[in-house]
Amino acid sequence: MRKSAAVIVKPLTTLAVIALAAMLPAGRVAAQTRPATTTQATTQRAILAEAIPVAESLRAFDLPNDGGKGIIVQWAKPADEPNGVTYIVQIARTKADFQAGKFETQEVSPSPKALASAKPAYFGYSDDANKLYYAEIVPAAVFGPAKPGPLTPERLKKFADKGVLTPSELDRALAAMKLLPQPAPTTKPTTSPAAKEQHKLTPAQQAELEWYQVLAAYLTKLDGEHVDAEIDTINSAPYSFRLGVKLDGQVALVSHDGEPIVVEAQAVVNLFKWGKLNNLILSLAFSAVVVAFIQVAKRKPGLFIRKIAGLEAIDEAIGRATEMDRPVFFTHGSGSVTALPVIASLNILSRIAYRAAEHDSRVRVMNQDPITTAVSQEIVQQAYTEAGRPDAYNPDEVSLVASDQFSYVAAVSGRMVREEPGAIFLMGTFGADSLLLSETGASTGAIQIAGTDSYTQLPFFVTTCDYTLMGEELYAASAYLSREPRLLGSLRGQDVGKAFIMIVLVLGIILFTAAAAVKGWDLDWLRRLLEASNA
Amino acid sequence: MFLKRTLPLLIVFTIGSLAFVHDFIPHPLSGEFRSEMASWMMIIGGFGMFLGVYSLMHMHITRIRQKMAGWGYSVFVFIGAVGMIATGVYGDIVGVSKDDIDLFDWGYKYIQVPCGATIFSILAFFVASAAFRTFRAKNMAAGLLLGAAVIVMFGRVPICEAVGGWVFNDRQAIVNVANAIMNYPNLAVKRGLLLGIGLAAIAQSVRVLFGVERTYLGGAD
Amino acid sequence: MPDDLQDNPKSIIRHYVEMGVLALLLVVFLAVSLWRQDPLHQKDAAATMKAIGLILAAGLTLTMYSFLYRDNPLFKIAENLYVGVALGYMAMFVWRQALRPMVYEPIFHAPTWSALQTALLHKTVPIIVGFMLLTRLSRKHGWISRYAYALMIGWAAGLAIPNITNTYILKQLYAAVTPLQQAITSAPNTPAFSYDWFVGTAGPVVGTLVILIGTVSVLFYFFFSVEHKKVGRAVSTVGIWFLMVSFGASFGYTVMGRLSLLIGRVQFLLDEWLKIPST
Amino acid sequence: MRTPEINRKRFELARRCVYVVIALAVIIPYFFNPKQEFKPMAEVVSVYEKIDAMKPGDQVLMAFDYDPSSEAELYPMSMALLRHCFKKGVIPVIVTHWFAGLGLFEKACNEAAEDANSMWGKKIVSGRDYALLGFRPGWTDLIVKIERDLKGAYETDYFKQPTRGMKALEGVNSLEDFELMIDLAAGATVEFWIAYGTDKSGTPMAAGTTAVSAPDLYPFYKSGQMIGFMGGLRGAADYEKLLKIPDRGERGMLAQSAAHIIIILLVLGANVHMFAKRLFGNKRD
Repeated sequence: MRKSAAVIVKPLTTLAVIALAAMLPAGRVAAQTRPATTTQATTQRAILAEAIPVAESLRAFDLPNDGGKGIIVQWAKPADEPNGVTYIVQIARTKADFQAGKFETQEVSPSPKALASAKPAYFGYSDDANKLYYAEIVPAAVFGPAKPGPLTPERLKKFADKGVLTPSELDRALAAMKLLPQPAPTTKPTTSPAAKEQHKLTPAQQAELEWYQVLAAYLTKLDGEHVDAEIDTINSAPYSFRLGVKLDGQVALVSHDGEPIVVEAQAVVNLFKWGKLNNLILSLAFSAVVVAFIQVAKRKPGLFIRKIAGLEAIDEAIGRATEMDRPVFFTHGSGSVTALPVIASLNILSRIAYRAAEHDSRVRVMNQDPITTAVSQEIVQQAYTEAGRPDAYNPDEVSLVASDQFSYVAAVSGRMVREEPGAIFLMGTFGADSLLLSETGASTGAIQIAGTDSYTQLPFFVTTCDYTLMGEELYAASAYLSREPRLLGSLRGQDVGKAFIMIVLVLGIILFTAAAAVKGWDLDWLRRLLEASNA
Repeated sequence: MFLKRTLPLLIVFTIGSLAFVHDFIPHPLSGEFRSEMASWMMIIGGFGMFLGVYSLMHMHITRIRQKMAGWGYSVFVFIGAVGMIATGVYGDIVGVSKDDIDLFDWGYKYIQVPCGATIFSILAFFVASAAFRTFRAKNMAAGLLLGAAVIVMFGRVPICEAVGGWVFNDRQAIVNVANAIMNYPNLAVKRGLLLGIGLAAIAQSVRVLFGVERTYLGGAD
Repeated sequence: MPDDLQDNPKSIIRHYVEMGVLALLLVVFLAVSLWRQDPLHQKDAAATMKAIGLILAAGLTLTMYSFLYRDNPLFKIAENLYVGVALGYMAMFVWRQALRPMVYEPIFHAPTWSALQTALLHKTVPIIVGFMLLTRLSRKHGWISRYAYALMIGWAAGLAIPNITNTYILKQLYAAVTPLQQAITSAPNTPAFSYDWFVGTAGPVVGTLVILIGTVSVLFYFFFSVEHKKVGRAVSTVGIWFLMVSFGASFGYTVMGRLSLLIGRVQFLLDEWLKIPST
Repeated sequence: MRTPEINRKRFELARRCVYVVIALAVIIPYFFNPKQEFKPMAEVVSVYEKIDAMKPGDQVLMAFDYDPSSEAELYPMSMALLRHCFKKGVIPVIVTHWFAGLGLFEKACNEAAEDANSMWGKKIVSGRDYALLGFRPGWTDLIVKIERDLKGAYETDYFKQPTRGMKALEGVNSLEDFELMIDLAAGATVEFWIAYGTDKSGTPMAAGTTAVSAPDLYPFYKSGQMIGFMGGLRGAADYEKLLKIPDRGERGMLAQSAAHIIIILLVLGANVHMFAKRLFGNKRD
């Protein structure tokens, strides 16, 4: 009765100790464990014997997909894992070091996080991964590189020997070093002693001290680079590993014929992140589709695009502005000429300017970006020429009004209120200016047509404008109007991408739901295809 | 032609492919390369900002010089800019101790901060008037827009918990509905848009890399 | 006088009345400010400057709001002053936080000869490219800036493809296909049709289906290669409904944000300018 | 469609009436302060718990990507986060993409340090208990650089002190060395940080945004790319409530409630008016 109670209570206390130990620095662990009594020791030995993993399952290998930093040690989870055991991985530089006792230890407490299934990037998604434990070992974290100490005159001389400092620089540094404030024993809360000390220095000395601080930072950087190099050397060496189980201070090693098994491995610099293979394939496939459709669109200009609501409204709005003898306003919002919606809106501008020139109404283009202004001027001029009215083009009507978001808003709003346009087109990239402009525009009574892919701003356009080209509708509209192959083709390419995504979504949910019902169906391949990983 | 068009496009393709490829290589040197390129871009970006400062200054100086309509107001731009730069440079060269008044900070704190915050806050009025004017349940779509807006608006203020406790005997009742809107239909739409934006952005990058898209080069030749 | 007042006597009178009201308001504002802030009787220069600063800030705040009634000269002055100060601040910070620490100091304040060599090795190319970017300002040599653009845009485009595939496509796709399975496997064991069952089991399952339908229909709405007829029309209508719910939710959420901005300004005016403590 | 002159006059009148009502709804609650009960949202709680579980000396990378115009929403969040960090002894390392906010960030650090001194008697020193690194240009490139080499991106901090050898930055030089990354953003930087930063390094990510972009964060939150976020002033109020230091966030909640109710009533009133008109067949309009 008492024995069985001990079996239950013991692991619990051990667990608590482990939890404590995890919070404390490693060195204190030994102090926390009490020596076990003889009867407890025998039970523990029995438990330990149960807990020792199968010897054949112990393996060590290079951590895949990394820059030569880590080694993985893996072993099978014992079929009957007793409570309270911890796995320990002993790491030594050579096999012989184990005998000499020159090894370091890394502990792994059993938890779902320690299972191989927690790292699908290395072990996949199959159920087998739930039967494996693994430890990721970074040798440099175990056998840490020597830390460079603080800068001393001796270390400065060493830097000088390496040629980092010239003799005169060394002398200057040594002199400046003497100006450093000496660490004071007491600290007053109001002013730091360093600041006080510095007040006493002459300006020349102050300058020297500042120079010394810059130098110190530079030398620390060199130290850091040196340490990095050392870490690389440590990581790239071969290492030996032993595995054991620990219970309340007692350790049993995985052995074969009484001899602890030692496995060896060496971290290698890998050249490809295999976990990102799906990313590479998808990126390349999608890129190929886009490029292919652009080529198709160049050859066959009549690629189909569905009708978009709001396009007829453009002509209607211009017509109405003409009727009322009011100008047409156009703004690109805050994007630069590299922004996707700005490029799309430039195509629409070309169409609007052409129509306006035909109807003999004025177009005002207001910009926030100098380069967009220049491009807009070219486009409007060309549209007027194509409409046969090159003389009607006035470059002052396409202008930069401000280059700051809110002053731009104020300037455009001011013009809207004063000139009372008949139609307002807000197409491009918008931020908080969207509602400021469209609400002011609405108060002038103009027809407003907006188009943007700034999704956060769409709700405001939808509520205040007569028509809104939402997101990709803007690109589609611009492709539809301009028949530009690069836009048409890439739009078609994106549709292929969307179709693929829709299929994956529907099929994925069906498959995963089915897999949850069927035991042993892990869908490893589908997870590998979809899981984004950086390894 | 080669120097003005072909070579830049070649650079785009080369540097873009390098950036792409190095994302898949775990080798430390590849990381070094990315890191070094990022610092280059940061420095170039610093020069790019200078471009913005210059062109705006230039614009206002031209306005004042040519006495364009409203040029008087441009003088204030000039006063603000020159004042800030002068006090800033003074602070850099002479140095301002903690007890002195740093006019540069003063200008920032009492002009830039209140102006920026105020102009932005005008949106509060606009949002209210837009909601008042346009939220009418004329059809299904408008009704959904209105309903979702009202529920979320209500579900995000503390008073709805009091009302929920009073009406439904569950303080979280209305909050839960608002959260459900955010977590399900809103999430669905935002995810759909995100996937669409993702595809569009990749397509754009592909066009840039292959030199199909070259608007950013500007100019006709 | 604004250009839109031609010779209409009515609007000229109105204009003068408005200007008079504006001047009156200005006087009231200054009187209140002197009373509450009292910049002339402060203990030191710093306190005086702070009082003046608060008056200025309050004045600018109120002036900005006057735009809600109508555009006016004070607003234009305030707005242009703001643009100027922002510009000056930007110019100083381009220098202080970008060019000085990244370019000027490593080279001109290199502590040693070897540090200078390292700096030159790492900074020469980007500095040259940076200057190439500046040629954009010249009509004649603007084309040189293309190299800088080519470098920046090529780099950004190349980086974007794998990272966007990762963050926007793969992560979202994976998150979108797994939940139904999770909802079933992780569902708590509760009696069917009880309150907990609705919250714990039915809710997430229905929610997951809603997400699936929403995502697919929204994607389909933005599908341009086929005409939206019959089934397609229905699906895209559902897409629009989802969009509208989401826009409504965004709008509702945003109302909160925009109001917070206003609350912030009101707190400033009442608390710091008028010195009325909040309860 | 709209526009006859009479309609426009009515439109203008309605607009200005709404403005006045909103202004009153925001000003009046300032003079009242009843106790407001609310339960913090789950998104915020997870951010709070993450920081609360950290050990003294852990570092958090905070990107304050906003400027004075969004001060009202994001400054209270910054204050709450900084206070929490200082209380726990967690070291915030602050970077930004928006130079125009730098003065604000300095002010926030100073205020939070004073609070820490008065509330918990802790002396907070720049460079030891926090690091204000400041601004660098480059947007995504800055993130790419920080993801690998923080001290390379910032050779010196905002106060011109060298970052190498700085106590607050001991043991961190790349994004993965941080326990948490928080972006307080007024723009699109959250997505940049996810795509080019935390998705690559695996660092847990949280965000605080203006209310306008908060709904856009749900996909990232639900997919686990983000552990939580704070949306708008309500997010700040929730955090203040969890931290038990009420400030501008909680103080603004009454005004927020009042104004929201007013807007809802206005909208519902307008709808009732519309339906009534439809029902009783008003010929005009």
